[in-house]
Amino acid sequence: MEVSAFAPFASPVILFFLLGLLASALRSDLAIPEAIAKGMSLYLMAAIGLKGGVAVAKSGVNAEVAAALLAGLTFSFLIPVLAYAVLRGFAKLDQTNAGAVAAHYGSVSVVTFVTANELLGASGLVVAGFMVAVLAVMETPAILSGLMLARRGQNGEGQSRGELLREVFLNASVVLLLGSFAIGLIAGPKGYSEVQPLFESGFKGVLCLFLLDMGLIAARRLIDARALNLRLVILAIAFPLFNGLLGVMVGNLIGLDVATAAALGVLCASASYIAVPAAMRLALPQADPGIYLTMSLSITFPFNILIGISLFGEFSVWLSAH
Amino acid sequence: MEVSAFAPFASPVILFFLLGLLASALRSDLAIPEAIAKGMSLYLMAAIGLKGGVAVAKSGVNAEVAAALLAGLTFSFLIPVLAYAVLRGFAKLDQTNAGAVAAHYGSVSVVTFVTANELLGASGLVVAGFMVAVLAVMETPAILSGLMLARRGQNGEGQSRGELLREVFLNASVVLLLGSFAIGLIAGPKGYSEVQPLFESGFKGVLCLFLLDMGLIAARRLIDARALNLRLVILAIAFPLFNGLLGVMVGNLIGLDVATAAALGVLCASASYIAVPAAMRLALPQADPGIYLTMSLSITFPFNILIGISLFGEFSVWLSAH
Amino acid sequence: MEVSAFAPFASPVILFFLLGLLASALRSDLAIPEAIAKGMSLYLMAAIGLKGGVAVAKSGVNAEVAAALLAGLTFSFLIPVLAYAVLRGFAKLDQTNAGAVAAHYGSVSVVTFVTANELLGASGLVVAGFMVAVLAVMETPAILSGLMLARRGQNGEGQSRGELLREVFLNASVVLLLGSFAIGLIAGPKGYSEVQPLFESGFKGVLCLFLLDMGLIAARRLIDARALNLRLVILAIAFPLFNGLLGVMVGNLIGLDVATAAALGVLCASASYIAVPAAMRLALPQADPGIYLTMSLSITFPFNILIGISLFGEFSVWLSAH
Amino acid sequence: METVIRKRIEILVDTPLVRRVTDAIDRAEITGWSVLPVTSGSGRDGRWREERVMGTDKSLVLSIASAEKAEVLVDALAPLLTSHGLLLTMWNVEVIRGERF
Amino acid sequence: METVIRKRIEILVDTPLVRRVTDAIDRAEITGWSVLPVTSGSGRDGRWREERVMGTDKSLVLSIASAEKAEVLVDALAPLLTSHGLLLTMWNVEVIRGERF
Amino acid sequence: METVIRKRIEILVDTPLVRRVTDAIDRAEITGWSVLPVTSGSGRDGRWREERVMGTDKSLVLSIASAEKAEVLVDALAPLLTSHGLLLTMWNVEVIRGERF
Ligand SMILES: Nc1ncnc2c1ncn2[C@@H]1O[C@H](COP(=O)(O)O)[C@@H](O)[C@H]1O
Ligand SMILES: Nc1ncnc2c1ncn2[C@@H]1O[C@H](COP(=O)(O)O)[C@@H](O)[C@H]1O
Ligand SMILES: Nc1ncnc2c1ncn2[C@@H]1O[C@H](COP(=O)(O)O)[C@@H](O)[C@H]1O
Ligand code: NA
Ligand code: NA
Ligand code: NA
Repeated sequence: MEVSAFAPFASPVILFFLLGLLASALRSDLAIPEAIAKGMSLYLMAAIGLKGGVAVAKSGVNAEVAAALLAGLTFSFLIPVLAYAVLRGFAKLDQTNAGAVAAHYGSVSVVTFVTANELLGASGLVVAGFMVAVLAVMETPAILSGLMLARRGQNGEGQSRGELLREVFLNASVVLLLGSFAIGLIAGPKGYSEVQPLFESGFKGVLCLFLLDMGLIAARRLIDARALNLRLVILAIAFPLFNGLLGVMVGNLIGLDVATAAALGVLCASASYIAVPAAMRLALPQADPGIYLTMSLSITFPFNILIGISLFGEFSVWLSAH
Repeated sequence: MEVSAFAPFASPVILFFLLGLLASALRSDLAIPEAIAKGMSLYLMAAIGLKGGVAVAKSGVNAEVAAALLAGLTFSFLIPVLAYAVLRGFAKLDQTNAGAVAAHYGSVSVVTFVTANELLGASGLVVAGFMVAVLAVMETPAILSGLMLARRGQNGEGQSRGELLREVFLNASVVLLLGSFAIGLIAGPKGYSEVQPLFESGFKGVLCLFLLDMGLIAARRLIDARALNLRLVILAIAFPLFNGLLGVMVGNLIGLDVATAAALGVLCASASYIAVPAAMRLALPQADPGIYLTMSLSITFPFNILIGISLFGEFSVWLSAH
Repeated sequence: MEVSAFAPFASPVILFFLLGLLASALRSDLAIPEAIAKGMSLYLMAAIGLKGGVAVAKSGVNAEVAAALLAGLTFSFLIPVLAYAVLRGFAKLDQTNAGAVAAHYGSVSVVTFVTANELLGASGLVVAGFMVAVLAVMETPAILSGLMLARRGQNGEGQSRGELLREVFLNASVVLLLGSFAIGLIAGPKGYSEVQPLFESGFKGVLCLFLLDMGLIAARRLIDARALNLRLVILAIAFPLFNGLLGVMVGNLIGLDVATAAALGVLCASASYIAVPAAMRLALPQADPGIYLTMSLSITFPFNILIGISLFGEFSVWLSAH
Repeated sequence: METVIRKRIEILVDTPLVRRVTDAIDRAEITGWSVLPVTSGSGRDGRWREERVMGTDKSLVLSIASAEKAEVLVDALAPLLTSHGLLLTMWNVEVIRGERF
Repeated sequence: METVIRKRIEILVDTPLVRRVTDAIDRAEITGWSVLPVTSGSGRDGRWREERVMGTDKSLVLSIASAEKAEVLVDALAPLLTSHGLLLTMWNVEVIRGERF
Repeated sequence: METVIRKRIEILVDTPLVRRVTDAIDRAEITGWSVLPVTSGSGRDGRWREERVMGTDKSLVLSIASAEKAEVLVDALAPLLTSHGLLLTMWNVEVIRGERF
C-alpha cells in the first residue's frame, strides 16, 4: 500500500474532532451531556471488545499473541520509569507529579486505539483482533509503576493498598473491555451477528460524536490551563513520538504484521485520560490534574489523533518494506 | 424443533447479563449512567410495542387474541391472591409486605418478556405480536389486587385513591407500550419500514447493554440486601416456576401456538421491577423495598433470564407434542 | 405528484408526536431523560448538517443557493419587524415581550425543518441539501432584530453587547449545523458513507422519539400556561400560516424547486424554541417565557408539524402547477 | 445590599412523591420551589443507587419561605413525613430580594 | 477538629447565566465555586421541568467565602439579581480547613 | 410540629472517593447519607466541567447527624480532608422526625 493512502483529514472522524477543538477555541457553548458521553465511551469499549473477541475466536491464539501481550505488559511497566526520569531531569517536576504523569504515559487511551483502528482500516491496514487484549493488559501496570515511583522512600497509606489494587484491576474499562472480549470469544461469529447492527454499523458514527466531545473538552482544558510550561508541552509531544516509534519497531521485531505493529505503536504512544486520572485522584491527591490531565488529554491525545496515528502507520509500512 | 436448540448461554444477550452480575460481585465500579439506562428501557418498550402493533396489523384480531388477553388479565388479578396466601403462611410476612410482594409477582417484567422473545425467536419460536398487548394489560391489575390485600380491614387514605388509579393506569410503561402498539397498528408495515433501522436492527444490541446494567444492579442489590431470609429466597424461585408452568399450560389449553404459550408462561413467571415498585413507594410506603425489590429484581429476574425462559420454552414444546 | 399523497397522520413520526401530546394531556408520568433528549437533538442537527453538506458537495453551489440564502437572511431580519407591529397593535403586548416573541418567529425550528424534510421526502419531494445552510443562517439575525425592537429608546447594558453577539453567533446549534455541514462538504459522499449507518438509517427512528418528547413538553407547557390570552393564541397560528405561505411564494419566485420552496416556507413558518429562548433569558430577562415559549413551542410547533408542513407542501405543488 | 431572614426548607423525598410535596408547597402559598436530583443514598432501608430506571430514586425539594408559611407547610406535610419517611430539614438564611417570599 | 465560620452563598440562576455569576465570584477573589444541576421548579413565572433541551433550565451555584468577600460578591451581583430574577440565599457555616477561604 | 436541632454536614468530594466518605459516615454510626451530583466547579487547581467521562468529577455527600456524631465524623475524616482536599461545611438545622438521627 502507498503512504499517500493516509488521508486522515478527509475522514469525518477527524473532522468532528477538529470541529470540537474549534468550537471550544471560539468559546461556543456547544456541549454534549456527560451521561451521553459516558454512554458512548461504554459503547465504544463494548464494541471494540466484542469485535476483538470474535476475531480471536476466528483466528485462534498463537505465539504472536503471547509475544504481543508480553511486549504490551513490559511497555506498560517500563515506559513510566523512562518518562519519570525525563520528567524529573528535564522538566524539573517534583516526585509526586512526575510519578503521576509517568503513569499516564505508560497506560493507554482506548479512544486513540479505536481511532487508529478506523484510520488504519480505512487505508487497508487491518489490526489483529487480539490487540484489544493487549490494550486491556496495558491499562493498569503503568499505574502501579507510577505510584511506586511517586512514593519511593515515602510511607504509603498502608491500609488502602489492597483496596487500590482492586480498584485498579477492576476499574470499569478493564472489566468492560475484557468482559466483552470474552463474550465475543464465547459467542463467536454466529452469536455476534445478532448484535452486529448496533455494535458495528453504528460504530464509526458514534466515534465521530465522541471525538467531537473529546475535542471540546481537550481544547477547553488547554484554554483554562495554568500549570503547564514549555518543557512539559515539549514532553507531551516527545513522549508519544518516541514511545510510538519504539512500539512500532518492537512490534515489527516480534513479528507482528504491518497494521498490528502500528497499533502497538499507537498503544505505546497514547496516554490514558480515563482510568489513570481517576486512580491518581485516589492514590496521589497531591498531584496536580492541571499537569497530568492537560498533558495527556489536551496535547498528547490531539497529537496522536491528528498526526501520530498516520505517522506510526507510515513508519510501520516503511519498516516492513525495508 | 429440538430441545437442544435452546442454548441461552451462547447468546450475547445472556452473556452481557452474566458480565454485569460478575462485575458487581467483584465490586467493580462499572456503571451505566442512569439517563442512558432509562433511555434504553424507553427504547425497548417503544420497539416492542411497535413491532407488536405491526404484527397485529398484518395478522388481524381473532378469538385467540381475546382469549390471551382474558387469560392475562385473570392471571394478573389472581396470582397476587395466591402469592399473598403463601407469603403470609409460609414466609410469615406481615400483611403490608405480603401485599406488596404479591403485587410484583402478579405484574410483569417488560425486559424478561423482550429477552424471551429474542431467545425463543433464536430457536425458531416466533411469539405472536398481540402478546405485547397482553403484556401491557397484565401490568396494572396486580397492583390493585396487591393493594387490596395489603389494606384489607384498614382505612386507606381516601382522597388519594383516584389519584392512585390514574398513576397506575397511566404509568409511563403502560402508556408507551400501548401507545407504540397503537402506532404500529395504524402505521402498518409500510410506515414501520421507515423506522425499522432504529427499532429493529439496533434492538438486540441495546438489549445486551441494558441487561449488562440490570446485571450490575441486580447483583449490587443482592450484596447490600439485609431483609431477605431463606424462605423468601425459596419463594422468589418457586413463584416464577409455578406461575410460569401454569401459564404455559393455560396458554396451551386456550389454543396458543408453542411460542406464544411459552411467552404467556414467561409473563406469568416474571415479576415487575419498574411500575410496581414505584406504585408501592406511593401507596404502601411502609412496605420494605429491601424485600420486594430484592426478590423480584435480584432473584426472580436472573432466574427467569438464565433458566426460566428456556425451561418454559422446552415445556411448551413438550406439551404441544403430547 | 398528487395532493392526496400527503398523509402525515399515518407516519410514525407524527403519531409519536401525537402520543406525546396525549400522554401529557392525560398527565401520565412518561418522560424522556433530558440528557437523552439533548443528545437526540445534537444527533439530529449533526445528521441534517452532514447530509446537507454531502448533497452540496455533489450538486455544487450556484445562483439558486445564493438566492435562497439571501431570502432566508432577509426573512429572518424582517419577519420580527412585522410580527412586532402586530403583537403591539393587535395583542397589546408591551415592548419587551413583543420584541422577544417577534425574535422567535423570525428565527427557525430545526426539528420542524427536519420533520418537513421527512414528510415531504415521503411524498417524493426531496428538499435541496443547501437548505441546511439556509436554516443555519436564519437562526440568529432574528435575535438581533427582536432585541433592537425590544430595546428601542432604552439604554442597553453596554458592556455585554459584544458578549451577546458572540453567544448568539456561536450558539451550539449554529456551530453544530454549520460545522457538520462543512464536514459533509469536505468528506463528500465517500467519507460520508462510513458514518451513514448511524446518521441516516437511525435518523427517522430518533426523530420519532424526539417528537414524542417534544409532544410531552409542548402539551405540559400548555396545561401549565397562565400568561396566554386568545389574541396570542390566534397569532401563534396566524404567524406561521402567513409567513409560511409567503415563504413558499418567494421560494417559487426565486426559482426554487417545489420541495425546496416548501421547505423555505416551513423555515419562515417555524418559530425557534431552542436558541432564541436561551438568548432571551440572557438579554431580555424581563420578558415572560410563559408567553414566548408557550406560543412557539406549544402552539406554533404542533400547528406546523400537524398541519403547516402538509399545507405548505400542497401550496408549493399547486403554485408550481399554475 | 439589604437582606431579610427567611426559612430554607429542604425535603428529601421519593421522586414519585415529589408532586405531592410541591402541591403542598403551592397550597401553603409559598412563591416557589426547586427540585434537585439525588444520585444515591443510604438509610435504615439500606442503600440505593442509580435507580431512576426503577423509579425508586429520590429528589431534594428546596423552598424558601417566611417563617409563618414554613410552619404552615411543615404542619401540612406532617402526615406524609411520617407515613412516607421523608427527611425535612429547615434553617434560617439571609435572602436578597426577600420581599418576594 | 478546629472549624472557622464562613458564609455559604447559594445562587439559583438560569444555566446560560451561570458564567456571569461565576465570573463575579472570581472577580470577588473568592477561591472557588461549584455548580449543581436543578431538575425542575416553579415560581412567579410558572413551572419548568426538564428544559435542558431548550436551554432554559436552572443551576445552583454554591460558594464558600469569608463574610467580607461574601458582601463584596452580593454587591457585585446586585444588578444581575434584580434584572435577571436570581435567587440568592446565604448563611453561616462551620468550615474545616477554613484558612483556604 | 416539633423539631429538634441536628448538624447538617455537606462534603464536596471527588466522585471516586465518595465510597471512603460514606464508609466513614457508616462507621460513625450515623443513620444515613445522600449523594448529589455536581456539574462543574473551580478552585485552586483550576476549573473542571462535565468530566464524568474522565472520572474526575465531584459529588456532594450530605448527612444529618447529632452534634456528637458529627464531631466523631469530622475527626474521622480529618486526614482525608487534608490529604485529598475535601471541602466540608456544617451547620445547625431543625429536623422533623429527629428521633431517627
Ligand atoms: N420560594 C422559592 N423557593 C425555592 N425556589 C424558588 C422559589 N421561588 C422561585 N424559585 C425558583 O426560581 C425559579 C424562578 O422563579 P421566578 O423568578 O419567581 O419565576 C423558579 O422556577 C424556581 O425554580
Ligand atoms: N470556595 C469554594 N466554594 C465552593 N466550592 C469550592 C470552593 N473552593 C473549591 N471548591 C470546589 O472544590 C473543588 C476543588 O477545589 P480545590 O481543591 O481548591 O481545587 C473545586 O473544583 C470546586 O468544585
Ligand atoms: N442521616 C441522613 N442524612 C442524610 N440522608 C439520609 C439520612 N438518613 C436517610 N437519608 C436518606 O433518606 C433515604 C431514606 O432513608 P430511610 O428512610 O432511613 O431508609 C436514604 O436512602 C438516604 O438517601
Ligand atoms: Na502509552
Ligand atoms: Na407475573
Ligand atoms: Na421563522
